[in-house]
Amino acid sequence: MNPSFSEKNETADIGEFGLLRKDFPTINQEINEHPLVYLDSAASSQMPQQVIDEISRYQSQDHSNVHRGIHTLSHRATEVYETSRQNICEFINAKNTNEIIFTSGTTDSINLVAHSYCKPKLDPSKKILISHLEHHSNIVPWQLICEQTGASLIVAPIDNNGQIITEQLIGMIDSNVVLVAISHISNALGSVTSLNKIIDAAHQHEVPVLVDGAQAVSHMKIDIQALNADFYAFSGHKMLGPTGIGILYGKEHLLEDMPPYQGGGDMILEVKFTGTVYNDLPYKFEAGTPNISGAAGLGAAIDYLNQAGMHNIEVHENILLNKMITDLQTIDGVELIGRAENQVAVQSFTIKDIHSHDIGTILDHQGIAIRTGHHCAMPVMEFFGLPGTARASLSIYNNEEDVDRFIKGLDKVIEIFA
Amino acid sequence: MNPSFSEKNETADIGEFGLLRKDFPTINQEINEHPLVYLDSAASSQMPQQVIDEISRYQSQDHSNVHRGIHTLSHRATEVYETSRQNICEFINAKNTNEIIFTSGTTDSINLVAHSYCKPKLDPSKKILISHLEHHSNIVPWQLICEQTGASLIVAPIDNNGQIITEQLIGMIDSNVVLVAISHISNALGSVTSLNKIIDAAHQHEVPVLVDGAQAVSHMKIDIQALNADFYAFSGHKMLGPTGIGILYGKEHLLEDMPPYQGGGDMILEVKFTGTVYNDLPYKFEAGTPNISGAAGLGAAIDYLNQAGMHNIEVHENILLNKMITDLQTIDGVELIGRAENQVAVQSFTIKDIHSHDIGTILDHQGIAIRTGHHCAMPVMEFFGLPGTARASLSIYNNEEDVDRFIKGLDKVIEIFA
Amino acid sequence: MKRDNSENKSLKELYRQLIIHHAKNPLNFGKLSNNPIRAEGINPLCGDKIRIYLNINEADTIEGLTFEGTGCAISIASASLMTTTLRNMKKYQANQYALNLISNLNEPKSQEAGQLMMDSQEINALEGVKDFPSRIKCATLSWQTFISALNNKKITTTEK
Amino acid sequence: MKRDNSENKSLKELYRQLIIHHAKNPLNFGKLSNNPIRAEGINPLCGDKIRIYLNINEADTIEGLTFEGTGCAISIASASLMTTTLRNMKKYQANQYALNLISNLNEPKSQEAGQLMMDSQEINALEGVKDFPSRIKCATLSWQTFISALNNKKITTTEK
Ligand SMILES: Cc1ncc(COP(=O)(O)O)c(C=O)c1O
Ligand SMILES: Cc1ncc(COP(=O)(O)O)c(C=O)c1O
Repeated sequence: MNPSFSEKNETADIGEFGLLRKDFPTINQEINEHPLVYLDSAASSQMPQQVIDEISRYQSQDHSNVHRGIHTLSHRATEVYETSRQNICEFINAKNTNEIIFTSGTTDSINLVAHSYCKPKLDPSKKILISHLEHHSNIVPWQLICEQTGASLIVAPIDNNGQIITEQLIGMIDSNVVLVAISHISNALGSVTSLNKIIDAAHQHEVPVLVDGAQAVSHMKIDIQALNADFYAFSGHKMLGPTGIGILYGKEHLLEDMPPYQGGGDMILEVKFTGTVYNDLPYKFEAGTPNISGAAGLGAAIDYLNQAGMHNIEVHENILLNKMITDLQTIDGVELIGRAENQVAVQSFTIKDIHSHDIGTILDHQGIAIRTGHHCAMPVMEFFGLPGTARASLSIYNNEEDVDRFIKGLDKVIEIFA
Repeated sequence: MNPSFSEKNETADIGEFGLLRKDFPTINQEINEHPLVYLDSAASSQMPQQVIDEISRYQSQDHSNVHRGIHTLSHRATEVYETSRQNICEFINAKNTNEIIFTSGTTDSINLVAHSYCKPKLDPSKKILISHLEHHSNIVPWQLICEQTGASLIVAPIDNNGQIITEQLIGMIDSNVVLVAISHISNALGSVTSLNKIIDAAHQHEVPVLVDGAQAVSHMKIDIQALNADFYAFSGHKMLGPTGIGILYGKEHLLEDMPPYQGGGDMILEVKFTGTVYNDLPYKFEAGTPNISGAAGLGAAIDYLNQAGMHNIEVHENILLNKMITDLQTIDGVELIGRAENQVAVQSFTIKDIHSHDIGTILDHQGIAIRTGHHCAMPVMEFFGLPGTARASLSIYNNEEDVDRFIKGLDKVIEIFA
Repeated sequence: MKRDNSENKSLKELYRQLIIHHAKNPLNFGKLSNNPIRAEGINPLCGDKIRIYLNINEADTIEGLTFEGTGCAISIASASLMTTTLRNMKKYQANQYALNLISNLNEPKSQEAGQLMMDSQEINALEGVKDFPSRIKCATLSWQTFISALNNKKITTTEK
Repeated sequence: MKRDNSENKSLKELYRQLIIHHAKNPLNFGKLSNNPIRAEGINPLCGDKIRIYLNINEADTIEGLTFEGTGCAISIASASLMTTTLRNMKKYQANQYALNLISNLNEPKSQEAGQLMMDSQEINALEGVKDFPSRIKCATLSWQTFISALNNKKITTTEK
């Protein structure tokens, strides 16, 4: 389970960090006859061999259904599943495992809160407050329940640098706001939200805050108790783990009071046609057979991140992001979209008169993977009056050479359209 | 992707089928110092190496996010995901892939239908019809939406053999029934439902039928068009595939008319704060990043089942079930629970004066894994006046020796309590 | 076959004669009159269900303690042993005893031969579950339910 | 470096001068007056959006055909080529032509050198997408939207 570099080091050392890269088989391949440069981790990160192996190991040695069996494999599967929960609990410093709900991903986590926490509280006098910076997964669930109940979805504005205007957002909070739902880091622009101020202000009005942490967990240390968010949602596949697994963190007293979301096995203590007794936390929200191998993989991903050290990762990625921004600015016709004061692991940009899609294809042809288009954040694109952007995003396994290859690749793009 | 036996054979040959067993690494291990006898496939089946390898392969070579990227890995991941959908479509003979929705499992599939199809149609005059034989996953979602809307959940009775009393169920169908929701095969007893009669009768009243197929898909050939079910729900982990992935089949015209369930990325064409345009089928129901590696694994599991041949599997398991039933009846104090005319792959039983939990422990100690307790079907247990049963269930990899070891294991149980 | 000995040994530890005996003939099985305190314990793993009835007198002594329910040999025997052990204890003593037992059963087996888990020979018969992690909850269910009853919690589950 | 040749070749096939030219200077870009038939095509992959305006006269001939929207070089060039190609065709001819083109673009590249995909040299400039599976949708978007317009479907998506 050890990343392939020698030991936990408090100051990041890019040289040593570079060794991590060989843990990632997907990264170490040729694409279109070039060694891959993967700059699309904001869409989905790659898994280290340790995670892939742990999933195979679980599936070939320990698999069975959880919670419901007394035979050895069922016991082992339950251990794997609950150990992963414990791991996640410690990783974000939650108070206890009752606060850690396994879901299928960030989207599922947010929908759970929308239906179980918010919807019963909504009527036409009530509001849900989001920002203009959100991913569709933190917009559409609120639109759906607002439509169903007549409540209003209100949207805090962003500035030209692509940052939430914190004061304006805070000014929109009043006691008719049922929930503030905002991203920790924008997936389209990398902007970091000023969560402390917003959460404090919301709590002064006794309004809880859901944080969409999909883009944050693999890039910075999350201390959920210090942050004091009421709900925090994230996905395994954006933090070196597998797809199909995610987490909803919720404060225990809030989760306690919420009705179940989905019905099924495991979330009940007793089923009778005259009435059903729901299970305790966290099981009340985990209906049906869970994604056990996904939990195993997510647990292994967290072990990996812990070994690498979240502080080291932050420093490493920050150095690369700064280099990337500096280098991008040397290219004629490149415009950076999103210049937040506090920006993490992501840079969006356009090139004059060249559509982002064409940029993507020409880079891909050189083995360089970036994302192009609206990044599931159409309102952000609309704000900037763009059909889409090109976006390069970083993770633990990227290195300076990746940035150099990327910048050189852009030269070819411009050459073709010259 | 070939199972390890020579070729597709029309008549099952237990000898040759026995060779399949070596494809399953979980099965080929010692538990409590005995070679494992796994008789808990109804809770979760084991994966052949081919499935485990395909998941690893996908994760180490092709992983990226689907649908949203133009670079090579994103294209490959989308191919893997959509090829799996095509595979599933053919496996159950659906009309086209618009009818195949990826979910996280049977429970999720049923909840989707409950919320998107049924709930908008419910009021206190309306009813949902289930049977007394259902798994909690096909009870609790209906209880939840009936509570929320004032509709009634009505329950068709079962007989002493553990079979739905088809005529009585049919007699309960009228035009106020919004949906009939029944299992294809009972997980607690193995009873096969007379779906043809029930579906015909329901359709005469223009009532659609949801079939919980969790226990059926890996044991018999499903031809969904011949069956004419309106919805059909199943789970990857009960058909040699991984956890965290499942399917909702729905007739296209029904799915077309249903509002989305969860909101998020991928299920929309366009998001504006003034209104959102939903994506076409099947994407309308697939919010967020899907379980891509799970889909890869499920696709490989279907390849495996196809290679083995569903007919062969049926014959093989039937021979073993008959042997098991015959042998169980030779043991003093054993009572078979559930003696349906048409029974598949599962036998529940009790032993006089010995609690099922103790049976389970003593068998586990001999390396024999069975399930004990209520099997997430408490109403069935209540019907038989039992706190639980012991349940042995079969799959493709079981053989006669497994049944022999199991029967011998029960002798020891009786010896200890003598 | 060669394994039969060690295997039988730990199975025999689990299903000691005393346990089988209590399971087949549980003591203090039934309801209490006099409007007792009640609590229900559920082990969703296997559907075991235990109801505890409890009377505490003015001197804070457990005067009456019975149970009802269905369960495996371990949970029934454990409940039977619980009623005989805790009856006549002071409330705080009984609470402490139950907590100790639960925590002891969740600890690994003592390596030192002859060292007793609790001071009662009978109660120590429960120690056999330590080789059977999935059965520890069966042994602790009634004790946990007892603690819940003291704390006026109506339903307890071992599912954690 | 050794790879630069083959690599440039297929990229140059995709971005032929004709394509770049049409992308930079699209023909028939704009609205139609006279209450035309409209349809919108979306490629959710990249957010490309094309609106088609279409007039059909009494003789069932495509009289007017323009487009608007944003998109990559391939989708804009393809739309531009579509408008010039289909204008003045009979409705059924145009429909058939569009269907053919879409199906041809989705087929593997012909092995025989010199064999033409369609009979128009210009249209065959689109063939370069065949080496770029993820870009085929860009090339077919406007044609699909055209078919939708003929069939009175208002919104089309390539997401399949
Ligand atoms: C008949 C039946 N229905 C539904 C389910 C629920 O399936 P899952 O737990 O995979 O959602 C199961 C299995 O647990 C089952 O056997
Ligand atoms: C900020 C943000 N929120 C939510 C999501 C949705 O996550 P998922 O698709 O894993 O449900 C994503 C990623 O797609 C994201 O970047």
